[in-house]
Amino acid sequence: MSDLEAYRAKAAAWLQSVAPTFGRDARKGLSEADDLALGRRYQKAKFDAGYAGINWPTEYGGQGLSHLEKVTFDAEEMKHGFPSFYFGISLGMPVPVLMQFGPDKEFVKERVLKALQGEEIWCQLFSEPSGGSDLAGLRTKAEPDGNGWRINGQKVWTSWAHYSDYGVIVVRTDPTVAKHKGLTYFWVDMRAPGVTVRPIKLAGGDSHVNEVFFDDVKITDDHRMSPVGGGFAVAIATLMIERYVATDSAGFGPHLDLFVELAKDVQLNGRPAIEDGRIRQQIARNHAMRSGLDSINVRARLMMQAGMVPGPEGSLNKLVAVRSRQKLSELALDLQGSDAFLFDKHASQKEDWASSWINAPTGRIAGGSDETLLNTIAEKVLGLPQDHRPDKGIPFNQIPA
Amino acid sequence: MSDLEAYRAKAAAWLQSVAPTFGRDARKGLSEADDLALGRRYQKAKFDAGYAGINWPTEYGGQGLSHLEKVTFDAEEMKHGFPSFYFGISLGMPVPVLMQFGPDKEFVKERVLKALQGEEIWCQLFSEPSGGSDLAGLRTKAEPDGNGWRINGQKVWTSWAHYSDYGVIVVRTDPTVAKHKGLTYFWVDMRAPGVTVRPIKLAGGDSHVNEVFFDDVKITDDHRMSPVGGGFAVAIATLMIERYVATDSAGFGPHLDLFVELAKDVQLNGRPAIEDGRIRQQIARNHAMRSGLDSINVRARLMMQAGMVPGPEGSLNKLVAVRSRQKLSELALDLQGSDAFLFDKHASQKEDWASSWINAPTGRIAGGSDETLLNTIAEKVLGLPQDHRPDKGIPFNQIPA
Amino acid sequence: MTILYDEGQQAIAIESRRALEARVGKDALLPLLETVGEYHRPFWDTAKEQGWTALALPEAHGGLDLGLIELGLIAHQAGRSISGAPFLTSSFGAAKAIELFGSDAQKARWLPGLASGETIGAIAFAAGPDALPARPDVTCTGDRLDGTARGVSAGLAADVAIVYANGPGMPVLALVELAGAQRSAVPSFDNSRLIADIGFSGVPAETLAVGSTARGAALHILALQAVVTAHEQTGGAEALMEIARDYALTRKAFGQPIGAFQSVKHRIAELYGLVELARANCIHAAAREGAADFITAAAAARLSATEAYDTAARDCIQIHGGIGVTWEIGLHLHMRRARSLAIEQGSSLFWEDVLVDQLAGEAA
Amino acid sequence: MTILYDEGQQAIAIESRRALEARVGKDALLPLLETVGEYHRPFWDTAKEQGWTALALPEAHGGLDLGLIELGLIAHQAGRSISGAPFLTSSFGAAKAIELFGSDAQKARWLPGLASGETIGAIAFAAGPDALPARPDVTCTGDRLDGTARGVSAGLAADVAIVYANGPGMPVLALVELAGAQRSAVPSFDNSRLIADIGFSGVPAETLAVGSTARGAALHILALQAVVTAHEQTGGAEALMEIARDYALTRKAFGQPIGAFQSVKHRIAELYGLVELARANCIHAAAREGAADFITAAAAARLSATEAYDTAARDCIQIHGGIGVTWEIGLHLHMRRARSLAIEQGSSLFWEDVLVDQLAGEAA
Repeated sequence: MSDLEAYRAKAAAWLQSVAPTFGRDARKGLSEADDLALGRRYQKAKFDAGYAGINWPTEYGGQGLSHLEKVTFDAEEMKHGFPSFYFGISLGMPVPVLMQFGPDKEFVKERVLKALQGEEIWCQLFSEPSGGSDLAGLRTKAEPDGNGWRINGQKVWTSWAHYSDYGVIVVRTDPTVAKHKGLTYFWVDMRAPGVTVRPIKLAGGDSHVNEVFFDDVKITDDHRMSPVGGGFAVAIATLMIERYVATDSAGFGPHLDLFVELAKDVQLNGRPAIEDGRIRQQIARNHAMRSGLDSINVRARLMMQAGMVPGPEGSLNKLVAVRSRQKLSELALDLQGSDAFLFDKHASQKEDWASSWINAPTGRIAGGSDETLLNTIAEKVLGLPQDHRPDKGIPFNQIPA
Repeated sequence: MSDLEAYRAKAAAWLQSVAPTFGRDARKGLSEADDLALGRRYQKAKFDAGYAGINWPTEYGGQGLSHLEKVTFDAEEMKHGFPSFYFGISLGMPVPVLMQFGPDKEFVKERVLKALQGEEIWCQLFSEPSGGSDLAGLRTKAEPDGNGWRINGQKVWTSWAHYSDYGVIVVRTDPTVAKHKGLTYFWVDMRAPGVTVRPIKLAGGDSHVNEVFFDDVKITDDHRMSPVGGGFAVAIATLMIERYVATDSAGFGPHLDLFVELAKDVQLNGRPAIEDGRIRQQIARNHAMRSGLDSINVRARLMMQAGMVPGPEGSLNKLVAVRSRQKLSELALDLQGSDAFLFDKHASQKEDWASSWINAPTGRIAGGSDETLLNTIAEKVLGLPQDHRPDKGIPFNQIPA
Repeated sequence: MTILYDEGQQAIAIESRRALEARVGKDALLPLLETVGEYHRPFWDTAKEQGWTALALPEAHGGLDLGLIELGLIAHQAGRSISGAPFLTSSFGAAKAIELFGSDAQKARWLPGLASGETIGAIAFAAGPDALPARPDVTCTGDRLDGTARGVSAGLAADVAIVYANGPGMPVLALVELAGAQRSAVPSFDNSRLIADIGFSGVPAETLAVGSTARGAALHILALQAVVTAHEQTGGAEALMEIARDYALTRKAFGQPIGAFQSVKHRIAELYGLVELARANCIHAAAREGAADFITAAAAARLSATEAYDTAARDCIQIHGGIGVTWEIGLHLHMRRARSLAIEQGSSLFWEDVLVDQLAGEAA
Repeated sequence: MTILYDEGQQAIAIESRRALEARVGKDALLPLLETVGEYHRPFWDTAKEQGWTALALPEAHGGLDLGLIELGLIAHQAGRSISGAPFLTSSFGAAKAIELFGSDAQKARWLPGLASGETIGAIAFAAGPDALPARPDVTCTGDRLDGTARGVSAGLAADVAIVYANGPGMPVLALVELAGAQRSAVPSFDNSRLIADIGFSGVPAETLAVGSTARGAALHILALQAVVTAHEQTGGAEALMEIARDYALTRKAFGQPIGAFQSVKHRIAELYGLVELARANCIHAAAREGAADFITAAAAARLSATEAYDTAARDCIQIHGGIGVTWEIGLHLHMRRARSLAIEQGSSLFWEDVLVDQLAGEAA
């Protein structure tokens, strides 16, 4: 058994042992506040057991292991339905970026340790109402203010901002240059005066994302994490990290086995639906698509293990998997017919077809829309020309709104 | 029985009576030359029976009836597999345009009469190698030459040019103005010195389209059918006529009944394929699509009958019908399995699945590609913005090739 | 029957659109999603005032003697503005069952109320995925019903239901007054559909048809409802296509309206195509009521309308990006409605089979 | 078995690509479309010289003892340049049948010739649409075959065939020397596949397996061939995707490369996705030879590769516009090959059923 397999076995055993305390069943019926509290205790338990910051440097409280141990653990962890998603973004992007670009090492170390133990949560303040897929088009501005800066503007789609203690933010510090060149990257205290967080209710009924307003929020210059005007590079570095978070060939929806079970239970024209060619075709097509994504995934890990850089095909997962999850979920509801109406908006997207269906559009848009992903593949991988962009090279304050 | 129904009955009877002489069976095994000869005799018979130029003015030898009688006759005619397609383009666009824009009425009358009787064939010289969907980008030029013009350049995709006596052509007479503004419209004698016709063999194996080369072809100014520089408007008028040629919800492929028959004959997993959900789904989906197109078509005729202008939804037929015909034909071949290999390149696209499949790509491209049709709907019908066009308003001779 | 709308029919379309746009909006509909057992009363009041409830019913019983074409025009407009209750279809289905298969006494008893809209009707044929099950869950012995009809639209408000039940060795189409039935609300993703499980234990019922006649009758009622629903779905798809178009014209990215990007532009053009195909099939089907190919035409309309509404819901939201998935913008009202209408009266799977049975000449 | 290619495997890919690109081109392949009974001899000569014919066969019988992964790499390259004969797959299938289910005598008799490429093998399992029919058209009584195997690829050139025949009350997998059979050429849309109807009248045959064993054996052979073909299809799809990309970069319309229009750009990006999914499934399936889930992996590879090649053929031609449908540019070589490969060894309809039977745990 390889070291990695041994690691997987050990992790699986530990996760099994804490599942009763923190897992799916323990969470049933909890208010979101209680669920978050449970999540903080679970994060602390992971830290104590040596499963927090698995691939982070030990000097920051990490385990100093490789990305492989990390994805191995994540894959096992996913099975138990732990309340870990409150910390997914925090430990996924902002905190790693803080480690890389944070100016004051002592301060950084303190923050990272608290974040790893679930005491503090960080959010990522990028998107804006006017922005859409155009990150560099952001309008929130920071103006020089004494020895620091004064932030005014609005961010949106900020996950978990309503629970966050800190956030990383990109703002415009110079509107007179081309839009990519006038940005600067800071960290902010979400409790600072002038910061207002307003949750956004989503189509599915719940509210994990927020609008965040900045009214004359004053920060000192030691909050700056990039050169003045050099914020876009750090923002891109932040987004690159996302490519290495664990993928899911089910498109973060239910496993195909659940569809097969449904098709066996349900009768169509007096026979089990699993015998109907239309249903069989969807099962076969979705399995082929998912097994392809899984194989891409496994190969990427093996390459990393061998010290190679995985190919760009890794970016296909979100595009292909979420899109087909949406249609498969619709079919799963049609297949239940008059039994499909019964709806629980708190059911898990990974286990309930209606919940998977109603949240699928958010999945297709969050973290890069289908169109953005197709453009990225076409331009970065295949070398096709960029779209026509009238605003290219024009000073930001001269682009017609 | 309405007048139109009476007309239909009379036409059907006549077509039935000549079918043995000119129809499907009479054409079996004929060389293309003999088939064309038969076609000319059929066209003459139509003329004598009063079924040529049905909706054309009587002064030009037409019948002076409405578009409704025309499409009614066409629908009936389509059933017998007559050799009429040699004259489809000729009588479809160039000759009507000649009637509308031809300078010398006496000459026009003579030409129209010969065309209606199948003695002369006209072609339409629009597309060019560099052009693609960009008609106004054409490069063939006509320069002043004495009291006339001298044409040099190349046209392509010219249907039936190798059998044509005359053609209508759009050429560039002024490269120093914006590309739409420098075009002029002429008719040309295809037998004139300097005109070379080279057939293009298509993917299916046959060659109905041609390259046509013009080397110092001299024409007098009475060949001109538009003001100098006003050729684009006449070209568009020519294309508009196409919208009113008979549509076919089968995408010019086999009728769905033939697929149903196939699905009844063929066994899948020991049961008739017609019982397999996958096959049933395709039959149902294709029927729903085709019945929608048929209904659009019927409504358009009723509106014309009532003196109204049909809606733009008529333009959907080609986009939707040919695209789905392509996939249905693939499925029909898969469904025949090892029996699908047997291939006759001369079989009719309307009756043979392999022929329908291999010629489908030509159908999707000829007369406006899917993309062009989608752009037209988006811009002309829905008012969405035009694509970015770097060459807009730039003098033609300054557009980088 | 011509498929060109006459002046009267065009007037119905214009008037119903005006009335609905004036009184129905997302601000009223959003809260209903989170309330079980409520529907949008102004919508139904409008339907009653405007006489839509009486439109397609016989004059002898308080109806206006118009037909599917006129009711379809109303349903199309209701779909555009998202109807606030399922009664337009459910009461129509119940009324037609009584008109076509009921006794004079039954007509006199129920049709006037259904025509005025004071009485609400429901159709309870389905058992789970099967819109017309070989073995219904409800059994009919003598003149009494037992068992539970699951997931019945309008079930929470209906006074009378037409039930497809399992009789002695053969199916039965039964008329039942719901006063004596136990109803339990089904919390759903589209609560104003008033979904209910309806439990019967020895509830008295009257038989409308038995055996193969009952199945044929039930299929005919489903087809009539399917045509009305197809118009409603087409209206919803049309509204979404227009919303997407308008957003693509105003929303800018990279310095130009997103409608200038072909991925957005062509997607909307494809929606136009789906809407027009669905509309054409709807007009055709409505005009074929009573003809031999009515079931075929109804199935085609139902299939293309379901595809149009589902696709429009997916694409319109996708084109909006983040704002499209917010609760407040309310595009999910259409997405939820697209699904509930896709399931009521049988899913595409059911209608595909019905259509192919017709085309291939097998027994339905 | 790892799914990362080692250096030897990467060398095979590079070398085979070099060899094929040097000796195979459309100028040689186009005329073959209009000639019945001919194949591209330089392709097969190359395969023999390079030892591709021996690659996956046992060393004891003149093979190189390598496996599906290596043969798949060759097939991928063959698919890129459109292979000039079907033998790489057909002889491999026949050889594996003999290796796995034949006697020592049969192995000694046939494997060396199949390994050297001097002997050509064919597989005759299908009856029309059914790749593994419950009632094969060919019957096997005693040790003789009667009846006709229709549309057999490589049938015109094969020396030996493996036939799935209808034995006494059970299926039989039989080995037959074709010298004694009547073959008639089937003119096809892809003539270099050498399609033949093979007629047997009392032709002597040797039994390899009977009953359910025969069916399991036949399915296993089909799966092995399907993995090789899936690599070939993926190679063809990859080539088309690159051709489309290159054309979109050079061809201009409205003053810019057509690759700048999203309708073209996104279509090619989607092709990239289909190709990578097919490639990943192929690599996985090749590595699962001998494992319990091999049939499942083979079916997934086959389905995604067929979809990739079909879609790439449609879209690449569409992107080219008029020039794409000319005979001379030869894109129809890929379009025709996409269809013949989609049908050989069973269409998607067959593999969908095989896959679901595996996933749902029913009997195949």
